[in-house]
Amino acid sequence: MPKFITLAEAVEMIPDGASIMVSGFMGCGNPHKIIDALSKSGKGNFKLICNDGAQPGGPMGEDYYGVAKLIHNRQVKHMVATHVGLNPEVGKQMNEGAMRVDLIPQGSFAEMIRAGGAGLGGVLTPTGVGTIVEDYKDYVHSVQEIDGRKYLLMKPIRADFALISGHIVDTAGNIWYKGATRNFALPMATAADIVIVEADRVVEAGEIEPENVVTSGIFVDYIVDGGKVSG
Amino acid sequence: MPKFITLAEAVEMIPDGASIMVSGFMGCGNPHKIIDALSKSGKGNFKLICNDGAQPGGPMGEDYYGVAKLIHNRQVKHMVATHVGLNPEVGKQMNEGAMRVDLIPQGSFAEMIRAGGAGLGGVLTPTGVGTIVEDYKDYVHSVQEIDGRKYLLMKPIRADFALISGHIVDTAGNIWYKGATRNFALPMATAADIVIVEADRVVEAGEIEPENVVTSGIFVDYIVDGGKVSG
Amino acid sequence: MDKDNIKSYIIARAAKEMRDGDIVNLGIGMPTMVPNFLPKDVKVIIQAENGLMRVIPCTEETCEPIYKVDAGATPVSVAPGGSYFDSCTSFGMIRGGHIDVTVLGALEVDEKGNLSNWIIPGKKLPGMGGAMDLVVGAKKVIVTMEHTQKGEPKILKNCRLPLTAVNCVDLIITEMGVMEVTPKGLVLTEINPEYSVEEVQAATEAVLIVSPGLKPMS
Amino acid sequence: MDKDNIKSYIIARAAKEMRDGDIVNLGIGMPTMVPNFLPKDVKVIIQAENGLMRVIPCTEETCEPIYKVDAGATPVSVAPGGSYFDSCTSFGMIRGGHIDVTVLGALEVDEKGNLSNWIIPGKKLPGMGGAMDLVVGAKKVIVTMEHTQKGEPKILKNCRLPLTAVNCVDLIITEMGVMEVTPKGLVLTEINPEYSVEEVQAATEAVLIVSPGLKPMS
Repeated sequence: MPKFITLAEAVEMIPDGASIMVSGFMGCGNPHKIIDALSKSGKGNFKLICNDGAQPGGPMGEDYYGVAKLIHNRQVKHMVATHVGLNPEVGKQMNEGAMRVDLIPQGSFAEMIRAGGAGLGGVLTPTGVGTIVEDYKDYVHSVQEIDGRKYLLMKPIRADFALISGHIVDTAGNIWYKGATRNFALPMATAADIVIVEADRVVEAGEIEPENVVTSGIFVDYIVDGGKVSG
Repeated sequence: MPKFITLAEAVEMIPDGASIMVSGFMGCGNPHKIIDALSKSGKGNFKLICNDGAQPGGPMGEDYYGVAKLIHNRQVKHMVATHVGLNPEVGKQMNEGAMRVDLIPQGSFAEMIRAGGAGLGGVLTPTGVGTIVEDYKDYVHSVQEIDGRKYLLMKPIRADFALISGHIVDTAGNIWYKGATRNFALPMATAADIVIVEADRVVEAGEIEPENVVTSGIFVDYIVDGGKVSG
Repeated sequence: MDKDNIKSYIIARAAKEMRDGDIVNLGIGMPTMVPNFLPKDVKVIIQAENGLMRVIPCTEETCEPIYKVDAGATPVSVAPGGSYFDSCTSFGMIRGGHIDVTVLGALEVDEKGNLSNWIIPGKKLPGMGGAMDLVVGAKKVIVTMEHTQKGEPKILKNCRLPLTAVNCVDLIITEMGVMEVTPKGLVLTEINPEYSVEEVQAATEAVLIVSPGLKPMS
Repeated sequence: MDKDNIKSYIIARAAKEMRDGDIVNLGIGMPTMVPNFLPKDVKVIIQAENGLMRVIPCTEETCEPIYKVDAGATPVSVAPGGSYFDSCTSFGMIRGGHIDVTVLGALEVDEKGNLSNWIIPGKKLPGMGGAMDLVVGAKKVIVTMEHTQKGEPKILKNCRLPLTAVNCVDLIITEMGVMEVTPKGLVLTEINPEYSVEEVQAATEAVLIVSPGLKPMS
């Protein structure tokens, strides 16, 4: 069974230099309270594995939305993403040499994380064939021809931590996601040594219909109850 | 949008010799009404891609449960499965030379079907390494060593038809599965040229909460309304 | 035509490529306007690669930008029969050939159907996002863009920018005309009556094969 | 001991390997009895590879064999906090190392931890089902079986039947003793007081290394 922890405990758990997967797409599905706390922690040198750098401004007028906070506070030394165009600070810090940015096709990125969590040796995808992605030695094991078609064998991705966001989380750790927030949370919850979910709302085990559980609680190590967070 | 068809129309669509994926595990999740109709059709020479041969007797006292009907009626000339121990007729017909049976590890089987539906070139799994599965030339592309560990590169699996069972299906084809019936239906719905779902109950589009849709309706070509089936 | 009129003209033509029931993924920017130009009898299903099916604009009541945005981070909702799914499922749909059409912009496209639309080295690093998967996986790939960039051709003999994918584009639609990518090269099938074939060719680096059935673009 | 007592004896010992909170997959047959022998302070979460988490026996009210069976086709239900999932997700859990323990039977096991439990060529063709994935993926693999088959050893120097997987077994529990698979070979750590070490060795083809801390099995 997962343990309930405070935001402070979640932050304390994450050391400088950790590799951190964060769910979300342009901020939608980021675990905002954990990220906010982490952005104020003074910790850094993180490897951030996240689809994107979110956005400088949030939809509710937030300054620095989601993971953009970590980037703005220069806590990220290495970013693995698929698209960083909506957060100009990423390109700026990269050009300054302050941040390494590796860009991977989005479908491959999702599937590589899934492979990391599912014990698969890699992902054979036609995506990226004939492009500079072929040269990404850290991510591409080889180019293979199978039955006359070329594929890139992309390596699995894992991390020390996965920080994800769930709308309803039961005490057994089962997660139900609202709207489009589930995006990368599903594979990420399987592919990190420690998985922390920020819950909009916590319910008793059994309150989510077993058929409607999206992420099984067995993947979750810690729950931050976002509805009653304490520092 | 998927079309609504009768059992007779579903059966008519499936020619002799077709390759057919059938969802279910030991009969649980088989589309029973479609299988029953197909078993009475006189058609045969099928390649049946199904986890197992179900069971000679069903839990409600049925004679020949689920796909066991097709096997008993000798409509299957080639079976791709993971376990056939609960239906002795499979081994018998195989020993007679009447049926070819290929057995694949269950996790690989599921993932190979998923790869077939997701445009992946294959599946790199440690499962089967050092076993006779390595010699299954029809299913194993190669043995590869990646970062010091051996993997089998298993080929994708596709079929002409996928016959699956859904508990609630909306008019847009979205499926909600009850209990443990979803098993192989998810990957199979993505990996066949024509997908037919047998619905326990049909509802209007929008009645399944968008977050609780398990199989997106875009994968479904035809719906047999099992609640009001006609011959 | 001014900038806005050019965009509308291009997208109105792209909308005519849609068939009723098509499952469509629309790139950020201009392509998102496609639904506004669909004929009344054509309804398409819009997929957003961040995990939404049957995307529709949201209303004051249904907008929840914290929970529901499309791939361009625009707040949206889903129509009845819509659904949400994770990114692996989404790109399984895309890579697996379950998306009928994708419409997207380009920095460059060439006569082999190669596409460059994700990076200008040293200048612009947005990233490929889902574009590389979309152009490899979708059954039909339509590029919509202005014919030139500051007077320079964008339709080339060979793309010079890093590629998004090789040999992936099926159709190019600009304010000057409609070009099909064929094994023989680019075939100009429709032309904007405001331009002559010579003018279109002059604005194009690749050699255009003029279709014997060349029609006015509409 | 009669057949039933032997089974209970073996499984009671296997149950002691479970830690509170372990996620456990139990093979068909004898292993399914593990939950009946757990200490009161140990609760495990049972996964069934056909897509159930927190499997529990079903009652007259909750049994729905059309919808809910375990991997042995036995009607079951799930406890509060349980869930259902598809086969790809299930084997992602299994292959990905998210299952703490699997307990399963064997036809043969050898001193390298190789396992044969899925086929007797020409005689029996049940198929491997999920076994090959389980023994490769689970963090700990426990084999529970009778020590011999009709007097013939089942614990061999080298498996003769087709393998389920190589070097996968961690612990062997029989009615005669408990054996750990180590790089040096099989170490007998516990022995049923009804037998002498010599008797156990005589029933075993593999050479047993007797642990200096050999304890009575209990």
